[in-house]
Amino acid sequence: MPSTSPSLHIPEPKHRPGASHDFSDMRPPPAGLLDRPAIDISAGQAEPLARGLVRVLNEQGEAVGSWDPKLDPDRLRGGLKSMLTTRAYDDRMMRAQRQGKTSFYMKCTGEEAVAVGAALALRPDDMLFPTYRQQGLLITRGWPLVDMMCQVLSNSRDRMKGRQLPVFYSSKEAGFFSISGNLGTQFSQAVGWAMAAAYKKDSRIAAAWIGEGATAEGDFHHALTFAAVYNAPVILNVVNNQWAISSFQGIAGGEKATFASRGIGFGIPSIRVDGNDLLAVHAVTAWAAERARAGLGPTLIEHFTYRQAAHSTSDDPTRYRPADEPEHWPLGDPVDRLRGHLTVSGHWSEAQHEAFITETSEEVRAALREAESYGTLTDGPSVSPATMFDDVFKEMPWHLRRQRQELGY
Amino acid sequence: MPSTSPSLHIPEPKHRPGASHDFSDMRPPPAGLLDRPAIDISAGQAEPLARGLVRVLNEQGEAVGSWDPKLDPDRLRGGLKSMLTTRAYDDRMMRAQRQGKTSFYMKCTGEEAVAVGAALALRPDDMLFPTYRQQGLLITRGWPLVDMMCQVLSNSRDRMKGRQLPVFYSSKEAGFFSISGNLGTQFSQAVGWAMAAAYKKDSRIAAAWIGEGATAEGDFHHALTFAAVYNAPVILNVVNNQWAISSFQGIAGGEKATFASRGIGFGIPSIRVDGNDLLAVHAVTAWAAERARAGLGPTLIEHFTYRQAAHSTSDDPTRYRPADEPEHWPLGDPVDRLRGHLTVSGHWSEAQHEAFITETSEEVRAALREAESYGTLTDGPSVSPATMFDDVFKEMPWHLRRQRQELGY
Amino acid sequence: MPSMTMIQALNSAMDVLLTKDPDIVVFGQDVGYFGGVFRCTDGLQKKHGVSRVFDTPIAEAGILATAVGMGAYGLRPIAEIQFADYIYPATDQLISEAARLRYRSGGEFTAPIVVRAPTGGGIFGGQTHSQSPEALFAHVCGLKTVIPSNPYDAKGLLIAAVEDDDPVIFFEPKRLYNGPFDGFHDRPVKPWSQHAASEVPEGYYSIPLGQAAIAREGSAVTVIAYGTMVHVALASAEEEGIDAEVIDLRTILPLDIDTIVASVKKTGRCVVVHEATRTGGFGGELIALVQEHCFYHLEAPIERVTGWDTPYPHALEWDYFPGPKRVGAALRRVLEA
Amino acid sequence: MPSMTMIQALNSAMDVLLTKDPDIVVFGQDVGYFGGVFRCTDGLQKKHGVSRVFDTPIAEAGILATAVGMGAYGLRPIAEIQFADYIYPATDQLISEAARLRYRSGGEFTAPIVVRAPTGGGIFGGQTHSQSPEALFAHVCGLKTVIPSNPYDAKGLLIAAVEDDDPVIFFEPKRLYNGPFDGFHDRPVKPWSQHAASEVPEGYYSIPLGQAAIAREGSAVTVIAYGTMVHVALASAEEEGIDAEVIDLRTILPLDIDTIVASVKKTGRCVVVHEATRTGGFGGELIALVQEHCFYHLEAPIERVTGWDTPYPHALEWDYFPGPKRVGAALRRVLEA
Ligand SMILES: Cc1ncc(C[n+]2csc(CCOP(=O)(O)OP(=O)(O)O)c2C)c(N)n1
Ligand SMILES: Cc1ncc(C[n+]2csc(CCOP(=O)(O)OP(=O)(O)O)c2C)c(N)n1
Ligand SMILES: [Mg+2]
Ligand SMILES: [Mg+2]
Repeated sequence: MPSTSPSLHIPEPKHRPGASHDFSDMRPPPAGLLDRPAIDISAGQAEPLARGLVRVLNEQGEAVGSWDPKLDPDRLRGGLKSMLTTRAYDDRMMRAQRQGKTSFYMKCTGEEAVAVGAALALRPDDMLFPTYRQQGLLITRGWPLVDMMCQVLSNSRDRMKGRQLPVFYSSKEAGFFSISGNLGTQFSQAVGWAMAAAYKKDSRIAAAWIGEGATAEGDFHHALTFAAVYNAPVILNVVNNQWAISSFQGIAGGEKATFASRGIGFGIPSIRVDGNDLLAVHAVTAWAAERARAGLGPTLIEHFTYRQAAHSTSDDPTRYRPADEPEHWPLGDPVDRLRGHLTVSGHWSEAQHEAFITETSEEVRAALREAESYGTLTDGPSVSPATMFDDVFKEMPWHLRRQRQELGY
Repeated sequence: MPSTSPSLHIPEPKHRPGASHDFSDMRPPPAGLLDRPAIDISAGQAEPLARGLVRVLNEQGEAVGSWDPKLDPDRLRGGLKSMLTTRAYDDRMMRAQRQGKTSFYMKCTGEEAVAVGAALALRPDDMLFPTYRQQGLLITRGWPLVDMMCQVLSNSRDRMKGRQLPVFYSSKEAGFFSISGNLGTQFSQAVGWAMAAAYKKDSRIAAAWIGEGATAEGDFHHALTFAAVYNAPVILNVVNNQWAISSFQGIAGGEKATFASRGIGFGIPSIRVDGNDLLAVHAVTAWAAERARAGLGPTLIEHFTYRQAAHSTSDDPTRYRPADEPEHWPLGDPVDRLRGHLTVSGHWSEAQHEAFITETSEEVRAALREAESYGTLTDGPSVSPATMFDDVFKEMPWHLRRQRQELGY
Repeated sequence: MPSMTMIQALNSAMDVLLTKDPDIVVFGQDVGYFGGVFRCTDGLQKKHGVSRVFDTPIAEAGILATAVGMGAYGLRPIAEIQFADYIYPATDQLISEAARLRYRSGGEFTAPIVVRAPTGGGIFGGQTHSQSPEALFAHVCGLKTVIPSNPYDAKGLLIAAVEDDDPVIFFEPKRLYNGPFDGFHDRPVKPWSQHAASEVPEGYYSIPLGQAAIAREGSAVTVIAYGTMVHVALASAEEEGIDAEVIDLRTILPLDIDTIVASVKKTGRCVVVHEATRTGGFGGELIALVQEHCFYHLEAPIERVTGWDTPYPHALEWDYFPGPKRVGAALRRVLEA
Repeated sequence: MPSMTMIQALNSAMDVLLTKDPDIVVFGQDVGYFGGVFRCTDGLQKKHGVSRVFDTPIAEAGILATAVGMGAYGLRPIAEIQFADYIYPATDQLISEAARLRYRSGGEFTAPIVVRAPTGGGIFGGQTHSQSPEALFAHVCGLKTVIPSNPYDAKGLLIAAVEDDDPVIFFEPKRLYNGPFDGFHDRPVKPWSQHAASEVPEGYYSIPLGQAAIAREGSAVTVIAYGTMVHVALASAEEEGIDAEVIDLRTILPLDIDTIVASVKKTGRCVVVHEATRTGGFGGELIALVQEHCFYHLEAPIERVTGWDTPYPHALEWDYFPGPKRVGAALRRVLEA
């Protein structure tokens, strides 16, 4: 018995700045340990998957166990390319922010496999309800980097007309729902979209993402409840990257149970997966998608990963966590791990990798050159202030017309 | 595999008016089957308790198994008396509403053991955050019926000054938190209260109640999250009485998993209990209270029971459920079951019971006579309209003073 | 033409819509088999099927999120919130999501949803079944807010709201569900059947959002009202024998400013009436606009008659309700000023 | 006396309060070890302990519910909402619970809580880090709403708010955290150290809620403002060379009506300024009250200068912000009317 009289427990991470990282408590189970069950499994049967960790790539870089999605080398190289592009894009846009070309940026470094693995496993017309850290979805779907950059730069070609904070992308064509600044809201909306698809007997499914921190919002609960009640064809992803700005995952309730276990209590089969293992992410996503498309309803997936970078360009993580934590994350880096796998299985070489990196960074550089030609937040062409009054309503009512005139347009 | 393509599933109860009741799917496990575990059990270990059903009284009325709280006959008779008083009170106040003495009333018929059993197991100064169906808590704590009636009648002695809808009691002295019309809100507030108690190293704990329907609200999720994170000394009770107005519990997510299982996913030990078995309710409440007081944190309890009466005086359940359902609830009636137990164990007789009933109804009648002498909603003394402007703020600001003058006071 | 109560008119509107467009679905607490606690959806599930008219969990934010997701898919959901007092848990989905989706996505995603909710007091519902929170939503850009005052308008406006491509909050004055209540709570209850606006076509018609109606022509003073208060204002004018022009806003956002301005310029005097609490209520906005547009025509301060700045009390309901006596007194004050 | 920024002044207020009263606790997202995303609670956890200044899950409704429960217990919690834009999920706990608890329990239970939230734009935060939702809360009876405009007031008002027995929403204009921003975004940034109101006593003092301040005396026109807009109004008066009287409301509810009325009766003209969207904003209420109390003294229509009725756009922030140019133009119009 840990205590003999009530006292207020405030969760705290093991170490703070000044101390060194310590992941000694974390003993990730070996790859291949958990089996891939039939898709019509019950929530109760899924319990070991929700408490455990599905892993495909072992320490040697081999794909092992029944969860191995057995992707052909081309697809794997495609995944690697998408992850590298995402990383190069992040680095370049972060720099653009530092150069004053925009106000804000958010990287997903270390979490690339979460988005890229899922995008590879879903159909191109499945509907995505992401957070701000799944730019990899758009990139994997081949959405133009230039378009994304125009949004980040809030320039004259920004389809969102400079209205949204950088990285709050939206693309109906890419099946990528408008990102909200209000955490959590997309999670339950995705369930509504999936219910609509089921109502229309559409074979498309929905997938949503939420940070482990934001699982505390009511929207998470509503998503699980409605998805369970109406058996919605939706994949509900929790990205547990250990941090929510400065709060470690214990503040979101991670000390007592995995985030995947939340789903079991609703009767939703749930799985925790090594989010830095693209093969594992792909496999569980494909399993969940198969379930949804077969009319078996929702799946909750917790992606166990690590936010290597700062929360955003406004943040400095060395103020609240050991500076050396990111590089010691026991589950490694998703790019290195996939590269290792391709190398071990003889489908990749150092030279190929170098060429890939050069090519990718050239693509990103060229895209940014083009995007900047359409302006940046601070320079060059920009949207007209008159557009500020559009799209509040489909048709502009008199009071907005009058306000636009007041502004001089 | 139940289905091969997504389609919108809308949960429906097995039978509707016109058809007869059908509880054939429900096979309650025998009393005494589940063992009472140590209080420092983990959530995972509690899983069978959350899926199962803790029962103490068997079909013969005997108390069996390790959950038997072994209450002495006096306490049991006290419990019976509280349940009978609650029932008599409900009947009388319902009649008062029908007679036009107030606008509204809500009975808890069939669920008396849920409140009475808990009140017997808690300390008198533990803090209660109830819904509108736990009048049994106040009655068991010996709070004057006259005071409760004055609230229901919105009369001159109503401590809430006629402001609140009938049955929205509040008593700081009785440790009974002001009932809110907004479902769910009290559940997370109770956690805040418990956190405060823990912060002050107070040995009092909090207990909260919520209907199974209202568990869908975000407040339920926030309560579980905050209770788990801060290890709050709180007992979180879900009263699953099968109905939320006209919606059966499947609409709240009861088709797929028990409501108690929700807690397991947060790492909260959780139990489902036969809510019509006062001994079982007492036992699990006492267990949870012991846990909380020992600093072991929250417990979630689902009380499996049945709402025998209409939702409220505004409702007619024969419009949406078989008329004969209530009398066929497989877990019986809580009053009958406790009476049976007392009888079987030789502590009760038919004559004693009759006397109890006569006495109780006389007490209720006398109380109502007194309460009515202070007025009813439609007749006799009432609060002054001037009081309407009090208690919006501690001190009345100018605009309210002015409005009071406008009204002529 | 059949005579309908407001409940029947709303039911008829949804029936017509469900019949016309398979992309319309109706959901909310108790709206399915049971037909809603006020019976507005009575019979619709039976007629149109369980997957088109169905019950939801008790989670207003979940209901709204479902509507937003369905709207983004391309459906036109009608969501019921059981009482306007219970809309608060859904505020974020309404304000941050439904209202802003078109704007923030550059017009790519929209939320063509309607949120129906019974509003107002007069049924001894106490503070949690009597509120009128319309001002909160009128302050949110991207939402339209409609409040009908009679069966004919209710049906026509609900159809227009559902066909509108923007999110609409549709507040139904619950005290008007069964009859045209004029605030004289001690007089016999009147049924809709005795009121002209209860003649409601069975089929399809719509009333454009954003257009007020002149409920009574007059030249002495303009009364701006909506919902239940339209009937109270009319009764006050009759009782006091004052030649008031009573404007029924019907839609509070977008507002029909032209009708208001024309009337106040004509009468030179104005009283604003609403049941919601006074401070920060929509009356403030109306007064601001009137004085802005009609300053030089105004002959007296604009008065407000409203609910008091307290919760809606149960037993003192009729002391709280801004009834014809209070409206009448304001009319007299404004005329005498 | 030390010179403090608004952040330091708020930090000092909480430090003083935590030291004085063991029943005060501070919590919110990232407020603990890290000290808050705007650093307002920097160092407080270290000094006062983890159980007095701590992080919370990301659930604004949960945070408010915790505060209400703690308040009912007898503590005096100070809860931080990371941005005012994220207060919406907590609306129900604020409006239905905190604001009504005293009333509905006949005074037995109370919620003596303070909710701090950064408000307003000017930092390129886009629509979800720039909102000014004060009007929503001013419409709710039972809540007090405070918006300081400088370090000295911020500290004194926060202390008063925490000592107040009613729930208080305390909006902190984030653009003023580090300097007295007057709306000239293209001019060099000024630090608080050059402003008189940055002289803040280290110890305890409080400023009563409900009292406005005259930020500038004048006789030609009254400008009613609060938060950032006080500085904009002052700058406009200077730039235009107009003898404006600028009222800094400090508390918008309860409102200091006497100061407003005295000023408008003196000047006969009035401009209301706020950063929030116009329609349904608190400006409407102010205008309604001014015309009600000062009708016969008014020589021109009261003007509003406000944020437009659109979400706060990222790139067009300065076209949205009601800066000194727009306020100046309104002042001229009102004087020329
Ligand atoms: C409703 C709401 N509350 C607070 C915030 C402020 N905020 C932005 S990101 C963030 C942390 C989110 O953490 P997590 O959900 O773990 O996602 P991650 O950043 O790790 O991807 C917070 C608190 C917000 N955007 N919305
Ligand atoms: C936030 C909110 N939404 C809706 C309602 C309307 N309402 C009152 S009681 C009720 C049903 C509650 O069912 P349940 O939680 O199962 O409790 P029970 O009545 O069975 O005790 C509903 C929907 C409400 N009071 N508050
Ligand atoms: Mg995170
Ligand atoms: Mg129930």
